[in-house]
Amino acid sequence: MTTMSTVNAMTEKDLNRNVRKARQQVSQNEDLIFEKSSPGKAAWKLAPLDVPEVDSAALLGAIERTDLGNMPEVSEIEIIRHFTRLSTWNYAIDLGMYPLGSCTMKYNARVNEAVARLDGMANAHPYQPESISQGALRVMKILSDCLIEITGMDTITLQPAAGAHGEFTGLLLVRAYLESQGNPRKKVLIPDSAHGTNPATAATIGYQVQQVASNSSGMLDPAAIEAAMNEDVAAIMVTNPNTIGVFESDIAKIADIMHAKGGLLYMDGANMNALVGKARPGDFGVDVMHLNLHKTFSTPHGGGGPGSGPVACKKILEPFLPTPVVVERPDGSLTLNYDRPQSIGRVRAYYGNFGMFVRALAYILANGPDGLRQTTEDAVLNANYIRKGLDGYYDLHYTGQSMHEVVFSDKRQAKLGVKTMDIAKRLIDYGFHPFTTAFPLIVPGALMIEPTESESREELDLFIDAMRCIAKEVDESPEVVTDAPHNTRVSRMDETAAARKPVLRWTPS
Amino acid sequence: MTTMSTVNAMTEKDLNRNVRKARQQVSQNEDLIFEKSSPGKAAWKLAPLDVPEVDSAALLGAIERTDLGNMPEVSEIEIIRHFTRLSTWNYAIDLGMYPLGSCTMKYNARVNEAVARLDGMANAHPYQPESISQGALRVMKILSDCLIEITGMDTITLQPAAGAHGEFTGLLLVRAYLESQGNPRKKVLIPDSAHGTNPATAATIGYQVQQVASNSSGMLDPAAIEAAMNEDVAAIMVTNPNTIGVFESDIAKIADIMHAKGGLLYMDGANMNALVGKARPGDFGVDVMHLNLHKTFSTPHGGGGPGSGPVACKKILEPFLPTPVVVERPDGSLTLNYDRPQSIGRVRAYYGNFGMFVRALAYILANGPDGLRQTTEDAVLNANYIRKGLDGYYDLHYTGQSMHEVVFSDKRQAKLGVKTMDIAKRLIDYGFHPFTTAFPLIVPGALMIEPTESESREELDLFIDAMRCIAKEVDESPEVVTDAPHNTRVSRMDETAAARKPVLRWTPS
Amino acid sequence: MRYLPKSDSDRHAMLAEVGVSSIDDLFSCIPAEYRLQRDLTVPRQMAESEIVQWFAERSRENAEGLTFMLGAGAYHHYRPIVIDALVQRGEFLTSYTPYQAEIAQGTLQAIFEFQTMICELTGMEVANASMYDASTAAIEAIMMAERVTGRSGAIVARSVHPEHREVIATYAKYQGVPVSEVNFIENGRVDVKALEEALAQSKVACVLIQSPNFFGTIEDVAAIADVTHKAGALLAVSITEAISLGIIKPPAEADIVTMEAQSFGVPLAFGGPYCGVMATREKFVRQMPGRLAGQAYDKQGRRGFVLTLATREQHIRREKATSNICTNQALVALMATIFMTVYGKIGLRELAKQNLAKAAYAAETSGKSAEVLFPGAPRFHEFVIRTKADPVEIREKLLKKKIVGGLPLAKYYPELGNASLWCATETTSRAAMDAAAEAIR
Amino acid sequence: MRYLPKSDSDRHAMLAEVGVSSIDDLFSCIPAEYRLQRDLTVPRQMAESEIVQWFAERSRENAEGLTFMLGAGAYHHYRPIVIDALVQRGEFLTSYTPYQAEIAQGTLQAIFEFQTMICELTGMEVANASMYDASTAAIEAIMMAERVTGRSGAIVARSVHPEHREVIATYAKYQGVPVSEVNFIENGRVDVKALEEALAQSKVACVLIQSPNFFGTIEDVAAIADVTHKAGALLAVSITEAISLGIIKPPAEADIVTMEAQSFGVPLAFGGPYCGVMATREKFVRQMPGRLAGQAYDKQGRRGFVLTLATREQHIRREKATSNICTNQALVALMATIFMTVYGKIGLRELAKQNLAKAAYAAETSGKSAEVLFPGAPRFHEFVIRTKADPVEIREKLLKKKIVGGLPLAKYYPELGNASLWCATETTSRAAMDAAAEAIR
Ligand SMILES: Cc1ncc(COP(=O)(O)O)c(C=O)c1O
Ligand SMILES: Cc1ncc(COP(=O)(O)O)c(C=O)c1O
Repeated sequence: MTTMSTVNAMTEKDLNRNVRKARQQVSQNEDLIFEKSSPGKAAWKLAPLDVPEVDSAALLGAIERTDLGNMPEVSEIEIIRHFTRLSTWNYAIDLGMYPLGSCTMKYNARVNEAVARLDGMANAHPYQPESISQGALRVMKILSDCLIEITGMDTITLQPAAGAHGEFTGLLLVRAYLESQGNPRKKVLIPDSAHGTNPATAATIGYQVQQVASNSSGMLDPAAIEAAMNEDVAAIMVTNPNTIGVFESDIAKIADIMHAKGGLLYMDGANMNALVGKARPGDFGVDVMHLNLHKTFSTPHGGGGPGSGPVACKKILEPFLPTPVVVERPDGSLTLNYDRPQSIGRVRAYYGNFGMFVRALAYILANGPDGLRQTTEDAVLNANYIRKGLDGYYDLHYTGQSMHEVVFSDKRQAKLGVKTMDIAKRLIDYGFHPFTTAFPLIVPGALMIEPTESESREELDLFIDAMRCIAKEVDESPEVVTDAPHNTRVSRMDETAAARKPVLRWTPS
Repeated sequence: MTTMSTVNAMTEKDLNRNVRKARQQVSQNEDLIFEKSSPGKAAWKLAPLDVPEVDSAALLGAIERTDLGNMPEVSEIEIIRHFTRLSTWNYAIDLGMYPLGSCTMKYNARVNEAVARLDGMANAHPYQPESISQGALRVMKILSDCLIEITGMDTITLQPAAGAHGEFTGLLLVRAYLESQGNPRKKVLIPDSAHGTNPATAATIGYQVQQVASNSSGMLDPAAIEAAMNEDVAAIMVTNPNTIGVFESDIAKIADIMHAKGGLLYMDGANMNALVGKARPGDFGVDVMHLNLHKTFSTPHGGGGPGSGPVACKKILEPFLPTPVVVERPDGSLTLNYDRPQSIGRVRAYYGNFGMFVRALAYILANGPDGLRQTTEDAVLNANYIRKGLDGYYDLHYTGQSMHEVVFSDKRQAKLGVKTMDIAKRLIDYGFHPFTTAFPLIVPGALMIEPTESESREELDLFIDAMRCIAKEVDESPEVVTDAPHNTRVSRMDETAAARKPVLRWTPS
Repeated sequence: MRYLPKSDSDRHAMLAEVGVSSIDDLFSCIPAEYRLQRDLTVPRQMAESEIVQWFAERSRENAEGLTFMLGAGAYHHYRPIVIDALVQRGEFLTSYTPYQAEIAQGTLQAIFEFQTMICELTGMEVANASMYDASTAAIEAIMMAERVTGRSGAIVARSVHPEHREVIATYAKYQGVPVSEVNFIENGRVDVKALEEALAQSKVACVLIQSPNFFGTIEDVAAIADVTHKAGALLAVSITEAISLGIIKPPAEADIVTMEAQSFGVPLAFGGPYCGVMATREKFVRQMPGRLAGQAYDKQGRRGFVLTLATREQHIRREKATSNICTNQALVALMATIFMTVYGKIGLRELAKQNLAKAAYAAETSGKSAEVLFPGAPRFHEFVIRTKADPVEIREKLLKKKIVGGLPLAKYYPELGNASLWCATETTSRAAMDAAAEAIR
Repeated sequence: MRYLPKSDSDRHAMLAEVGVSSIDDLFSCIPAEYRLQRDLTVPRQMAESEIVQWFAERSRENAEGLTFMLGAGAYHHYRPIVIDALVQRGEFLTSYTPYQAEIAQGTLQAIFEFQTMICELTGMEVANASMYDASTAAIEAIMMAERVTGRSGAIVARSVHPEHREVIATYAKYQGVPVSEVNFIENGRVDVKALEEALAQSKVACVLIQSPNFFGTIEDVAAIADVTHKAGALLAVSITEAISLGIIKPPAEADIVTMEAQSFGVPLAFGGPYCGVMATREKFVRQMPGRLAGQAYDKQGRRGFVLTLATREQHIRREKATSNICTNQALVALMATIFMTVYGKIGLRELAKQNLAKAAYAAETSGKSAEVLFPGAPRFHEFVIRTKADPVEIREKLLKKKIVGGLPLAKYYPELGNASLWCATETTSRAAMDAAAEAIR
């Protein structure tokens, strides 16, 4: 076993002796844009004004602004270089596998970007007359129809801006429905394996969160739910396949339990990449669910967003959908219907992240029924291939049959002082983005791995090889792992110090 | 002074202690696309055929091809990753300064790319009727007018595809003209400081090359030219400013010498970035010259091309211009005129690299007269700033007043066994692209540095600092320099072995 | 399927490696009765060329090449080309939330720059990495004010964008947040007196106004802040036209500023994705929703950036989080960052000034044949006119000239009669404005 | 000027550093009488928005949304979106010729892949990194054949693209290269007998043919190679429609293959930039013009690529170089490489087959009311018809339907009468072909 100082003395070559997927390359430094600014540089130019100039001081008086403080002044080439250099510091799907569990980092086809930028799509104003919005409405209608079919539900709203926003909308539908039945109820059941947005959303709507423990297999326990269920409970929020990547085989039974006592079954659709074309939530008892177009339907993550979180639901919830709703007129043209007296109201301005609808629909059209099914099959195959490849190297906390993702734990490595985050960081040296480490909470030290369908066997083999090498390093020289990453332009940041005295903006020194 | 083995033992940190502009970052490996291919993968799909299928065997018989050999079979995401990964191995203007002397690596504005991709520009067929080509012809006409004005010449052809092709075209004009005068003559005078394309072109046209020696200042010597000039000489090819970046102040005198004996003055316009808006070759006696739109007029180099090499000339040469020529009809519409009996003929199919015309014109419109002049001034200022900054560190072989570029020599460093190419390679570690080393031949071990106007003072300071640090390294630990680059994903390639037994294509192993 | 990097023989080999005989074995965990035994009824698989053609047809159905005199919270401005050139780089487009700082410094530094610029423009001390849009940012501001003040409820100006008020109503209803409205006076501004009285009656957490408001009128923020703060409430100011900050003083008296950054280089895209902004005072930062990038250093002392103060967020704090927001509008915020960088300190002001001039001209020419409402208070680039003709008819008339006219307001403010809301930006030509004035006649 | 990264104070500071008092001091080396004392007479500096608008207007003057039944060496094929997404990455777009291999491996590997694919498709052993276009590649092939054979002159088929023959004439004239032409027979193919006779008469270095030829007819390359080789000359085959290689056997009997790769994903762009290709046998490589990428290894034994065999080139060999070519069509070759990668082994064949089917249909429908010339020899996707009406009129008629009809041939082949050259590709809809057949009637 090497010691800390040995690591320091190890040459780059030694450190990277097993790294097959990456090397190091010169990488440009770049200051903050404010540090490059100087008065008189400019990247802008306006067309000459074709109307009379105005005296802004006279028009605006005291509220006129004359100074924009520290806003930058730079030229166009400096902007191109600034953001190009910054971009080269990022990992991306376009560069390699992104095995973030629960995030479904799949290929983002460039045709989606191209069609979203067509004049009539990109430059359509949300309030332009419907007579010149038929193309946009058609996109919304066909996407809605496709998503309804894919989920097996009865109806849908595209308005929510992301998954969490969809959860909010979906739970509001539940609440409005129950209220219309006389009692909105008080609680929402949430498994301990759930993503953080589930409890956070329930709280936002004013529901108390009652956590339900997973059973020893990490699965929902119908008996426990039965026990927790009563007339105070509005709904249960289930992720299926769940966050350990396993299909909740008792899902229909759980639906029955909920329905028997007047509650509803909400499904977090983050893991729909395991089901599209193979099984439909509407068929196994789900009443309402959200989809993440930025996961399952390939719209790009963009460094954190934008997303889109449509909510599909059963007929009983339809009257409560947010306004407006796209409907077809007898002549086949489309219109936005605002006249929905029981609606929960709007959850955001306009109609949702329309640009993402275009991209998601382009994805569906590129796939068709056969492609969608094949995609799901490949996603599940890939996860199982990784599971097989890493079995014996990492501890499988729960052994249920994996679907689109597999969750290991750092149990073996933790004994040697190496945590999931260390392994994640070392994976960076091997040319990969790490897996998800932050959850599910039911797996201590989780390594949550979701390859998606977008990885070739070659890339998976490199990943498995890297993970095995790291397992070996943990045995032989754990400091190499706990000290990682070594090959990046910055090493681990002191996050504690950053949070203790947060510096959240640049100020001139 | 460190020894070779010391270099090997130096840590990355030691090696890069003075490097301010760059660090190292993980960089993805990537095999050849053929090595990623496997039967059954596909990135293509055709729309269903809307006409009857054909029996290709019946139609084509023995010439039907049924097997495309080792052409790759890969999916779309693999293509995106393949070329994205490859791209990250390149340096580029978008990443930083590209001080290649004679190459004018300036900012390539993105608006140029956008307008070149407009439907009517990108999808215009060269043989579509003129009635629906007026936009394209207008672009050619206005660009021609601008370039004529900028060069101070009388007329122009946009047909040549690059600088060397322009030289060819220009010399052909000379030849055709002289021929029309009764004698095409035999020789072309070319200074020893000229770019390799000049003699190569003259040879292509069947002219003998007579080299004229530069004087002790690296300048053309009117007396030497006078001596060389006679009725056998068709023309002299002068680069102005010349390849050491100095304005040939005797240029008008040289024109007179040539004209007096019936010869012509050809100017290689590669260095027009020193003159635009400040001086016009047509005014100082040039008869014919080419421009490089991919240098002076900002069309992107694209890893080696495409370029565009318009040839501007005086009235006497106009009858000989390649066909067709854009002319304006009385009604203001534009037409292509093919009826030019004295024309040298075509130098390529269609009308030239039209896409580059669009970009170059967009550049001119973005600048206007004031911007073009300021651009030239900044380019010259930048070169002089570097000259000042490196004076005393590197040997200035010729001390004439620099315009847009400055040429040092490795004289001092060569004494310590370090050559210009070593310094160039070490500059890579410092986050820069090297300067030009291959020429001018009149400067032994040339460091030919052209910053262009696109560099900020900050970037120039980093460059000067890097060059000074390297000069110091040459003194203190030359092996660090002769062994460079150290920070790249590959180190120096064995070019000799590569040329001895060339492997010019992949073959399955 | 052309996105899938596998041949059938890869699949077979992998199945063998996994130890199953067919792919369906991997789906056997799904009870048989729920396994779909048929093709989904979605359109057949298309070639890329067909997809492009299909959307191009939809695009044409949507009409192309329009001039907009329509704003109402979504504005047509020129988008510098560099924006799309840069945000389409795969390293930005296809990267995830920058949790792994060592390979996400590009996104992190860009967010830090975004936060800084938003602070500079709004006069606030901290800004987050983005919210979904201005409407959800507004309700988050109210909820945040509740956390900060420990009070409940808000008074919202009726001159706030009607759809934003609808969103607030939706959120408020189910959370038991009492929300009341305060009306505007003849000059289009908030009725400060009425606000003062309402504040006296109920100890609300927050007053929410919009400036420039829905009518394009700039509010007297200082006066409103005064009465609000006297009553112990926080003032949240919503800005739906970010360009206005180029020439109008930021609402520095506010406690929270929310904003729609769509005008900063984001396509109209039929209403989204846009970019919500939230900025506030440093002392409130721990009650703020959303992601924050902060400066940090690595072991070698190199500066970098990380997502910080995550204990506010759902993935750490779950039901006790400040908000449930997770995915935000990162790439759109990057567009805005690039836009702000292009125009910068001087250009943003000049741009805003052109907008001011264009709208002044448009209002003046329209005013010759229609009544310009809300006189006596300054406007930015929108204005309301009352016409003899039904605004819907005027719209139809103008559409023939490819001009999209003002928004009829009857639906939102029936009391204003034949009123419509018009907008002029640097993209609105004088010819279009003259045509509009003509159509109004 | 917004591209220039300097403020005036930067300029002043730099001038001071350089030690001059004004910028004009740096231009004092230019004799005063040649210093321009006025503004250039070029259009005024425009805003980016104006530039976009100006070119959009030119684009519309050019007509948009056309269907092409016009080829003649420049073909309208669908361009996969990934091409522009990738070639616009700054690292490809804004990099120089890859002389510095350590920071140009991306470009170098891509060239190596291009060379390999061209070899695979053409049946040759080596290919260079690109030539300007097919026309200049053709004359370079002739000059190369002269170097290889030590002979002079060429026989060129009259069915070679007329403009290519013009280019050959231009080059040949001033180099004293004797060039003669060989005619075609009724089936559109080269008159092999006449060729044989011509070869017997003069010991030329090269025979140049095109296949598919200008009429779309596929030549009998084997037969031509036979007579050519017997006469001791080299056979150069030019291919102007690269897609044809998907379904037509490569001219493996040739000694040099030149090609226009425009069909491989390159925009029509009113005639350029396109991508000339040159491929040949390994034994001739040192006589080949243009850049070559070759495999190499670094000290650590890592595989990479370099520009190699540079001693053929002008920057080393000057007037003794194999050609004066320097800048080539690199980025366009990259487009072609990506296109070939997208379609690949199977897709290229299927694509070619669709083209074949489309053209067969078009010829058949047109043939109902016009005479299809050159029967009896196989065609790819172009065909010549002789009509009653003047082809120029037919063109005008079709243009109203946004269809660009066939090229009138009178200018090039007056003996063919009212002949015109038509083309159908995978982008030509049946509706367009039916409309064309209608117009011919
Ligand atoms: C299981 C699960 N639920 C919900 C969410 C929240 O979705 P969003 O980030 O789109 O708001 C996520 C996102 O990571 C998730 O993985
Ligand atoms: C001085 C000079 N002349 C001619 C050329 C040749 O131009 P091109 O590469 O466009 O053919 C160059 C190119 O580097 C050059 O620098």
